[in-house]
Amino acid sequence: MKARVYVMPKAGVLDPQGKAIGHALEGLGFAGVGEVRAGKVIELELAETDAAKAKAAAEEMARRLLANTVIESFRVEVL
Amino acid sequence: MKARVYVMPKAGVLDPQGKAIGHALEGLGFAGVGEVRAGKVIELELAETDAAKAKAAAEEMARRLLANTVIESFRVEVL
Amino acid sequence: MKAVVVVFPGTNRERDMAIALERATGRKPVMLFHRETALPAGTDLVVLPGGFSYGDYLRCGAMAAQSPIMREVAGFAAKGGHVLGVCNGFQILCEAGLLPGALLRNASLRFLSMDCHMRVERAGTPYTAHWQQGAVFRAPMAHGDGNFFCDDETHARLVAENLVAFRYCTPEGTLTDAANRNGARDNIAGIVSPNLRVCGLMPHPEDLVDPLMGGTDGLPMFTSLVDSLAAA
Amino acid sequence: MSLPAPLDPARARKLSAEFGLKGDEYDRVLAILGRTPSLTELGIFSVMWSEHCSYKSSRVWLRTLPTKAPWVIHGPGENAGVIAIGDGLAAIFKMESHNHPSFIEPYQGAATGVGGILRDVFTMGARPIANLNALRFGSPDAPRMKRIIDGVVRGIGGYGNCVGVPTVGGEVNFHPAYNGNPLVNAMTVGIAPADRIFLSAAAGIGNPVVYVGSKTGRDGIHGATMASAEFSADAEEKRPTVQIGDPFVEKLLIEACLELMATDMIVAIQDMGAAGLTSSSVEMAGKGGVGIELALDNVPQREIGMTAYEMMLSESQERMLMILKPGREAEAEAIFRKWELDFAVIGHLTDTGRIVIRHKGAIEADIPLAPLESEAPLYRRPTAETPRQPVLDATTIADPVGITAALQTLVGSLDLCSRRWIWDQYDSTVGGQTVQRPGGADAAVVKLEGLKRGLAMTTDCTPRYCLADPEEGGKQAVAEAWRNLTAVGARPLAITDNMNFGNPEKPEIMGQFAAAVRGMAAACTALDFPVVSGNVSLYNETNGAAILPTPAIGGVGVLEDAAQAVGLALEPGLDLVVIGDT
Ligand SMILES: Nc1ncnc2c1ncn2[C@@H]1O[C@H](COP(=O)(O)OP(=O)(O)O)[C@@H](O)[C@H]1O
Repeated sequence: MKARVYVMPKAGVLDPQGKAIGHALEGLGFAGVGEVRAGKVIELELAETDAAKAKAAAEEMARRLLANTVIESFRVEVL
Repeated sequence: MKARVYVMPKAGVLDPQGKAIGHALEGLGFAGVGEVRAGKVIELELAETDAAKAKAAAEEMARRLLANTVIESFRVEVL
Repeated sequence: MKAVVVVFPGTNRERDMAIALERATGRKPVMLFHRETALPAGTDLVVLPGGFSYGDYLRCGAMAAQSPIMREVAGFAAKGGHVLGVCNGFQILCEAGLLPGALLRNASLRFLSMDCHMRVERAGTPYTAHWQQGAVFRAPMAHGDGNFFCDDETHARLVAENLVAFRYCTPEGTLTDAANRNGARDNIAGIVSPNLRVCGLMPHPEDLVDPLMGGTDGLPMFTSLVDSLAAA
Repeated sequence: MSLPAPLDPARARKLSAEFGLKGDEYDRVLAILGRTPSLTELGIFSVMWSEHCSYKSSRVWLRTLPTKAPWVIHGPGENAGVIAIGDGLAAIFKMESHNHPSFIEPYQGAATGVGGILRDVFTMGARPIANLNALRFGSPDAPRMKRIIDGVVRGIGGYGNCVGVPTVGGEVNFHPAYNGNPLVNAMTVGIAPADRIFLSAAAGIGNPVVYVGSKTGRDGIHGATMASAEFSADAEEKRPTVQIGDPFVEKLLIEACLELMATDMIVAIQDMGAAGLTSSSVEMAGKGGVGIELALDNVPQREIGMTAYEMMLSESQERMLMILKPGREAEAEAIFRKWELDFAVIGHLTDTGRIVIRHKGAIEADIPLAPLESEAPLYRRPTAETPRQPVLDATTIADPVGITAALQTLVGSLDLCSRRWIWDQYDSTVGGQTVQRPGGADAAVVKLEGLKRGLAMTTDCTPRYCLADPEEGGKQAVAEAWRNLTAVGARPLAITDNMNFGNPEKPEIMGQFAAAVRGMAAACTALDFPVVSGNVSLYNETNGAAILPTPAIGGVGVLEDAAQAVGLALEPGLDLVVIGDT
């Protein structure tokens, strides 16, 4: 199965990258752009065929490695 | 509206980060992990209220700035 | 030779570049802020120096490539002007489409700050005139994203048209994987445009132009430019 | 004028303890105000009287350090130390710790440590020309330690490389005593014209108080608030205590500040360090003997619904506070807009001698500044001498392995093995002036652009010596810094220090501190090598076990001609000479 782990800066945590992207979009003339947040996606090929188990495994990977839970939150999707 | 732009390395483009994550997961004892790809998500708050227009705008942002189509492909989702 | 050094927000090797240019030309380059919308009259060479323009956020060089001044730089290049991009400047040139390819994260995922050796693969350009074909020289590198990548087609063209200017090598001049610290495709450290006027490379010849800082290996690039451009 | 809304008296006392104030310290707050404080006032007192801001346990000892020499322009007390180095120039430098944040979030903790010390230096008008660091890690096998080491090293590099200040030296030790408490000490050296040093004392009644840099968020507001659900009814987990650094903004801030400093618009300037707006406004007004009034509605804010308390205690990074000459706001603003930074007039100086904080039409704090400083707690804590260790006679010690094996073991040991993997991640050449890079000499050497002159710099301390004998260890650390500077051919001029110790309420720890200061003072006096700046980090303990006493020393010296700098690489055919007794 395929799992996608989305990792975003937690609400309230400064996101310098998102801020800079927002500025740049404005500079390019895009109007009506509010807050911009920048995060990561990690796509995993998993041998596991049970969706629930795959999700649990990916969540464990996120907790242990993919996300820094001090400043980031994550969400897992299984495809 | 909120738009999410997913940016992934194109097939065939080296993804050192994905590879390193794959290695690290193995090192942590996670079994059955195949290919790992690492990409970006950019979440945008848009003033636009029409979903189709918001999507078109986000796609334009992706083409012009958020993705480098030499090495990356992108996908836009409107929430 | 009238040189212009473009300063983007976050550029940080503009002073190093100015010192090297002054050493070779005897005159200070013009420092041009990225918001300017015109190059000074009589500009011979535009340099995009190293640094972390826009913090290297999103992709290195991506936001700087969209700066107002880059439209001018592209026009200047289109008219046959000389444009040099070093490190972040190389990344900006690729992002702006003035040179092909892209610079990915170093294969080790680490920032690499060390001296490296390069072999001159294309002598006789305005940037390499003072080196012999195959000459080996040393320069510091300092980057997190210097892993040159291009697709097969582009690579074939670069090779066929002899547009690879520099390759990473051992001090003896051998191309090895170990000498290719950032993992660049085919050990490519720097390339030139088909008209040989636009050049981009990752390492910093401008940081090795004074014996006091460890050598003058980088100086030939600047003296080459002076000769080529004074003659032009 | 209306008074700030006081807390309920019983709650205020309970909260004051949570904020770290002792009972008698809180009594002093009541006496100064003549009433129960508001939440914002309690927050201001607690941070100003914290160990970190008030140096209440260490001050009596720090005073005994020699701080004067003919070349010292500003000693301790300013944002950084300032010494004359010739050619009309001054070197401005300081070292600062970011120990606890680096344990919580190694990358960001170390990165923001570098950002903070850079601001301390450029706020005085200097262009930073070099960074150094002094790191102490636990055993690499201890839980989390590999990630801490990796994160700290990447964080230091990530910030320094991006702002374009070369990281030219440092030192690293490993010891299990740092397992739960690694030390991250960062040092910055900058250069300014000796007659254009910017200080922090506010002056000029009515002059505008200006905020520049990044917006204020809820970063780093101290743990106590997180614990009291009342202030964060909307989910505590939304309130991270971790500060995130933005080196890109710092780089812009350096350029914008230096551009503004080239004009004559600035009266006083200070970075917002720990407890940002509180410490900067209180210290600037206090030093200048004036009052200050802030309108928090004007503070650039990153988050919605921030309270006065949160804004005053926020530790958001990359912010500065300035007093401008009247009528110059628009000119100054243009410079900061050019660099895409926030700029806001958030208050003015008054003749009341008080700090008054207004927010949303209410007065949130109104505190007299003089007693906030003069009544600040100052402790002469009990000290216990470190027991003397027996002196070993080297000639009587058996040699079970032989000199070759011993040498191999030593060279391969954690404390002596190569540090190349660390400095290979630090840009040591940006600026084009680095004459001796890491690994090249006993001290780093950086030339001054356009001049022959160069500066040598080093960080030194051997904590195990300090554990065995803190006085000799303190002496040794200063002497080693001095030797490393002389070894490259520089004339040593002055030091900064970073005193990292355990809980000062324990007599044996305070004894280590006092002895280390004694040793440092003796060495500084003997070598004419004064202390011009420094930082103290106490309470470095985990489960009651303290770190090794670690008085890290940062030394700076001058070379009239940087070309005379000597490295340590041996060349064939040279004679080896040993100087001094072995
Ligand atoms: N954390 C660090 N950052 C940068 N350079 C470092 C660091 N640690 C050590 N170095 C460099 O490595 C070299 C060797 O360090 P060290 O063993 O402490 O030297 P010494 O014992 O001669 O003082 C020195 O040049 C020093 O500046």
